Amino acid sequence: MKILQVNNLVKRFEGVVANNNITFSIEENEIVGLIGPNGAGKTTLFNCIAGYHKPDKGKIFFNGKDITGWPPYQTNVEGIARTFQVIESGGDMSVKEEIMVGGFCRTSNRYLAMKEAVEIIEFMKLQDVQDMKLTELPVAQQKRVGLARALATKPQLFMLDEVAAGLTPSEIEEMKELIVNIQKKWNLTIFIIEHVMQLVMGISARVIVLDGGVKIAEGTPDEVAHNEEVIKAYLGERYAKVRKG
Amino acid sequence: MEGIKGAIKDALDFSDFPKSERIGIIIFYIYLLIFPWVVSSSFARAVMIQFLLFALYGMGWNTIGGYGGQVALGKAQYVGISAYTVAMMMILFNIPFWVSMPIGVFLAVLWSFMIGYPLFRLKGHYFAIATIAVSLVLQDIFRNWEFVGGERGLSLPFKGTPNFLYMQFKSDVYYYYFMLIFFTLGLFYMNWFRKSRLGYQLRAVKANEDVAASLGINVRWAKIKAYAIASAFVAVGGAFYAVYHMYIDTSSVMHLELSILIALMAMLGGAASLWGPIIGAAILVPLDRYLGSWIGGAKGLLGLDLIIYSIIIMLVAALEPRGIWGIVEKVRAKRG
Amino acid sequence: MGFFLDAITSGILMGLIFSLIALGLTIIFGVMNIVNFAHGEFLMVGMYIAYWCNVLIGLDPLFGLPFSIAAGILLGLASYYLLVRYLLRGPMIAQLFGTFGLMLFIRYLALFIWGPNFRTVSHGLLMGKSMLLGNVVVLDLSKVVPAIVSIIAFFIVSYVINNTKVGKALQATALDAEAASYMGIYADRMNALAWAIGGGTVGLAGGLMVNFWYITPEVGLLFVMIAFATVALGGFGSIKGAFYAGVIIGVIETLVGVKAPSFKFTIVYAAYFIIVVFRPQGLFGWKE
Amino acid sequence: MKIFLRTFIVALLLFVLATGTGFAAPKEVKIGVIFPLSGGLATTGKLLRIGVELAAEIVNNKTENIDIPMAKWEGIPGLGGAKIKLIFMDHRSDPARGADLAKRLIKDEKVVGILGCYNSSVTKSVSTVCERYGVPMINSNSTSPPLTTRGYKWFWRTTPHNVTFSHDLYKFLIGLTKGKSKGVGKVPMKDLERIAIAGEETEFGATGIKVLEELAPKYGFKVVKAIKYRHQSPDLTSEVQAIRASNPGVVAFIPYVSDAILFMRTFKSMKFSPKIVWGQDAGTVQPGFAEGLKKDAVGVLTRTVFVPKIAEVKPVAKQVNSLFKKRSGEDFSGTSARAFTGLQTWAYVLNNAKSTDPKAIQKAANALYIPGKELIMPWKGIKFGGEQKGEMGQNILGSGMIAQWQVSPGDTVPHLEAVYPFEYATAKLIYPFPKWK
Repeated sequence: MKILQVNNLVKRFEGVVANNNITFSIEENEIVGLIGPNGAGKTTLFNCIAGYHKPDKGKIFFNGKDITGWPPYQTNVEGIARTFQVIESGGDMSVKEEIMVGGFCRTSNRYLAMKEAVEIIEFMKLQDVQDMKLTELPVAQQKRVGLARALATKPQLFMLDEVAAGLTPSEIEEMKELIVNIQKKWNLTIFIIEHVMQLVMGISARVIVLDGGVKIAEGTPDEVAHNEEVIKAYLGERYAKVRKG
Repeated sequence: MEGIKGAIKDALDFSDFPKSERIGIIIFYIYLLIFPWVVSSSFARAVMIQFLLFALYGMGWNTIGGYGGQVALGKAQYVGISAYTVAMMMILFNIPFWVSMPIGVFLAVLWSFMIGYPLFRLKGHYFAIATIAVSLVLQDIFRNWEFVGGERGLSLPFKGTPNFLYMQFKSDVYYYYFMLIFFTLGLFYMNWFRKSRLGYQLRAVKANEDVAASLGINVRWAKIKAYAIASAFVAVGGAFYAVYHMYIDTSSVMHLELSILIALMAMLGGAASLWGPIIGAAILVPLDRYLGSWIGGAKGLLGLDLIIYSIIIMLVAALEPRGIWGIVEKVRAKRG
Repeated sequence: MGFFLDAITSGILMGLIFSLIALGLTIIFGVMNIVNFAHGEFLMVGMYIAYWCNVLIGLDPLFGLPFSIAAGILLGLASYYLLVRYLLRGPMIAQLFGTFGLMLFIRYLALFIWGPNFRTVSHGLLMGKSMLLGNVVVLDLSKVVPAIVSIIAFFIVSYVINNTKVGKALQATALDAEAASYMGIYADRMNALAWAIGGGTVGLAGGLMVNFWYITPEVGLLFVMIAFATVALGGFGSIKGAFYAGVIIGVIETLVGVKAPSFKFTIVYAAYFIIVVFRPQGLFGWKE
Repeated sequence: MKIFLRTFIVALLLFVLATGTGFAAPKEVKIGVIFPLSGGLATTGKLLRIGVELAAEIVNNKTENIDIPMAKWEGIPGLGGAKIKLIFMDHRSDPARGADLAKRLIKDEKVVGILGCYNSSVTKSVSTVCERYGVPMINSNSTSPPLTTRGYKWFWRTTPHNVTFSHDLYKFLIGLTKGKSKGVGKVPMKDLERIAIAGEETEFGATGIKVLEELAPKYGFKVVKAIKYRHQSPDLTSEVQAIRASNPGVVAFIPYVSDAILFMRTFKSMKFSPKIVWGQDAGTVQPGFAEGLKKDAVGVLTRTVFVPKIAEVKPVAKQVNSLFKKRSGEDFSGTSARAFTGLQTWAYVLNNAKSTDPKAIQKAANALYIPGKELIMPWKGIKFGGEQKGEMGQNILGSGMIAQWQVSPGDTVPHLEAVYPFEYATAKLIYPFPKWK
């Protein structure tokens, strides 16, 4: 069953076409990567799906339901959770409270929300920081809290936006393992934007490549790795020729 | 039913506060309970009633201003709506206070939903100034509306004292305990509120609206709900004001200065904390009344008390924006 | 018909004063994203300075203007360095209340020093003189000259902002203070400059108003609300916007004033609300 | 040490005996006075305060060459020579603050009665507190008519109110058409018949307009325009344009000082001069009005209750006015004269009541009669009753006056000349209102 179906999505910002006629679909429990050079329109695509931008043209279906143009909180309630590239939350809430906020998406009972939060904290090994404020944590742990609170909303489709950015190689390995475990434990569908090839190529069943707002390739990680268009997009014209030559 | 029981349990449970704070509030509360027997001076009682009233206003404002982080500077209009409702119903239809107050509060909340919807399209400075603009428009309308007495204001008729139905008493003690009851209800409600779903969601909204939306929070609706709760709190105060002073006009119940004071209580005391509005009221109200009558009234010292008042506001705003409770926490953090 | 024309011309003249008052507010907001509640009090101080020049030194209000401007600039700088600089650290609510405290402080200090009674400049070049324009419209000189001075002030300020190095630095700080500081622009000094220009222009407006209006410590509040409405209509941070919006609000105010005098300012507040809700960036604003 | 103690006790005993009526030493009688001592009306408050203090001083100590009986009382004879002790409170024009202060005076200071409040809105909330606690209150300066039609049993008002003053205006205008005024021939009715009214958007202004509108037809006048304007408005051009458009013969306005000055300025700048310009006290009677406008104020009529020139007609007024001038640097104005009279009324009531028990005071007040010659006001006297429907506690012998700002050659600041009642006129009426140069 296709959990997510995007048909000829178009999104313009005063003349700049961020997403140009993008079509793809994602199966349930699949891990799909979304890669492309900076400014390729990856985050814009995410925001259109999650509801932060209203697409100018095209349709988005989630579990068969047309969710084009739905506001972010509705898409979340429907089952789409996402993390943010830049964790900026000047709030005064502790880590446990931040995660509980996610839990409140499904229940109004404080104790239930707290119980679930504790569960996620243990799974994500955040016990020792659970009472500290988000701003007091190192980047890696802030990312994990971002994951944790989005998870607490019990999504079906989990969209990760550069969770590995700024992490050390060992932290990337940990994150890679964590994502796979999360996917298994809550049998989620993962849709991940990532520059760190080691992570995205490692865990993705399929990869979609965007460049200049256009989908230039789709396929298994190694198919994409050898696709001439992709190399050209990343490494520039000359390199692509030399490789083939 | 289970929800209600849980809510009441939450409201009564102050366990997540450190021991010192719990003892402090208990002592303070006992002091409030026995105050009328200990102190007989009516001026001191009037000041305490004013304190309870502004603490109630401050607690209400804390929902939208403190936890929600939206600087609403127009709450006086809701004080006015409920005060005028109670006054008009008593003058025209002789309706007792206990019937007209809930209606007054309901009308205020209804108006807050109608105004809240367009208001919460705005953010930051635009929002703050828009709340002022709306309250001034409403004040002008009431000031020129002959049906509600326009500028002449409304004098509530005498019903002979003491009279529980119309809340008219000779001694201030009844008014004091009326306000104490609502202060207590307000305090327990807020203790539940900050631990409730809406409480958490508002704090998330205050931190970052986009992140909040991604966690399934309808940001605008959460703000409107908090705004409505705040309006209900201040509306209770407005209804009380009408029967306590027996005379209301737009400049006493709907003035911009009242809106600013309502916000100031929580801001100075410590917004987004349960004790903030109470501390703010405990400092500002006596300061205003006692300072006013000692310095303000004395010959030649025109408005000196207000100069001192404004210096305090500036100092707190500049040095510790989280208010006095912020200072307490900073000191405790250093020591702890 | 003349009656209608009369209302519009006096609306425009008064509107130009509103524009001048709003100019300072929009510059400060544009550069620092702070709304200065005490703007009305700067106006009041400007008026008092012009008044005292007239009474003590016998200077006609028109010649007292430099003193009003100087007082406004000093007040702006003092407010920035002594208070506003520290407010920037806090959240938006602290900034709002900080300037609100400043408003109360200046108003009640003036009440304490100069007392509450109403003062008017009793004699002056422009007092009570008026000229007939095509024997239909009565132009009150004590409003015409201030309006002209206001237009001149607008040209000067917009020239400085748009064409001088300092002006461009100011605009850069307005766009993105952080980025501007990477290019060697001291955001702190630019903020102070914004407050100086803001204070100076509103001090000038105060000095001009002394010709046709009385002075009391409590004159500020009404004008700060009109200035808010003007700045919002024109678009926060837009100088051109403040100019046109002031005239529009001046005309609205007088026209409505003829029909329903007691709702004169209600319309202005209502206009602010409607504009901001449906067109947040106002007529020319770019600050979303 | 012991010696010292013993001598001290003996001295104390001697002292007590020496004062004879030691324990029956003349006690004090406390009166609470609530006025706007700070804020916008502080200057008015200062004058009110001096007027009341002067009256208390005259009662408390023997004052020569003042031929009012109370000048020789040295305290209140009816209360064993008790001295009047005044306790001033500042309500800062805020009804809620006034009510709290009233409670404080009644409960804590244990005052015998209250005098006050000048602002009609504050008088309302304070009188409500007095009514609730059964404490007598005398009002000396608020002119809003409904204050005495609320059926309050503990409230009396010495000053005439806007209904009386409005009658005076119309009687004065009718008098003009009959040529009764000094120095002016018969004025045709059609010149004066069209009346325009502008009132401040407050209690004071709104009731003023309503009363003038109701009485106009009774005297054959037509109100062609009635507008309410915003208090402290930065610009009244549109209001004046609206008035001018209705081309009235008579313009009546009900302002406080600031707007009164602005109105006249706008009249001048629009070269608009109706036949009669009349102000309802408050703004147009204050010295600040004449100082602000200088020669432009000449010709403006103002309702008042007192004019220093009354001294030429009433010696008592001259004597007290000289004392007031020594203390305040100004002559009595309608405001301060009425405050003086308010405290004087309190002295008489307490003297007649012979006790500080509220019921006795109530009886004495309701039966009070002070003859006109013992007052500094040009009234027939002070006697409480009712004129309007259901009115009580209103001084029915009070009457208003109309005065005109005139400037004698050589002066720069105009002064007030009495022009109505015609028998008290102290100068020729300037009619019509001078054209603007």
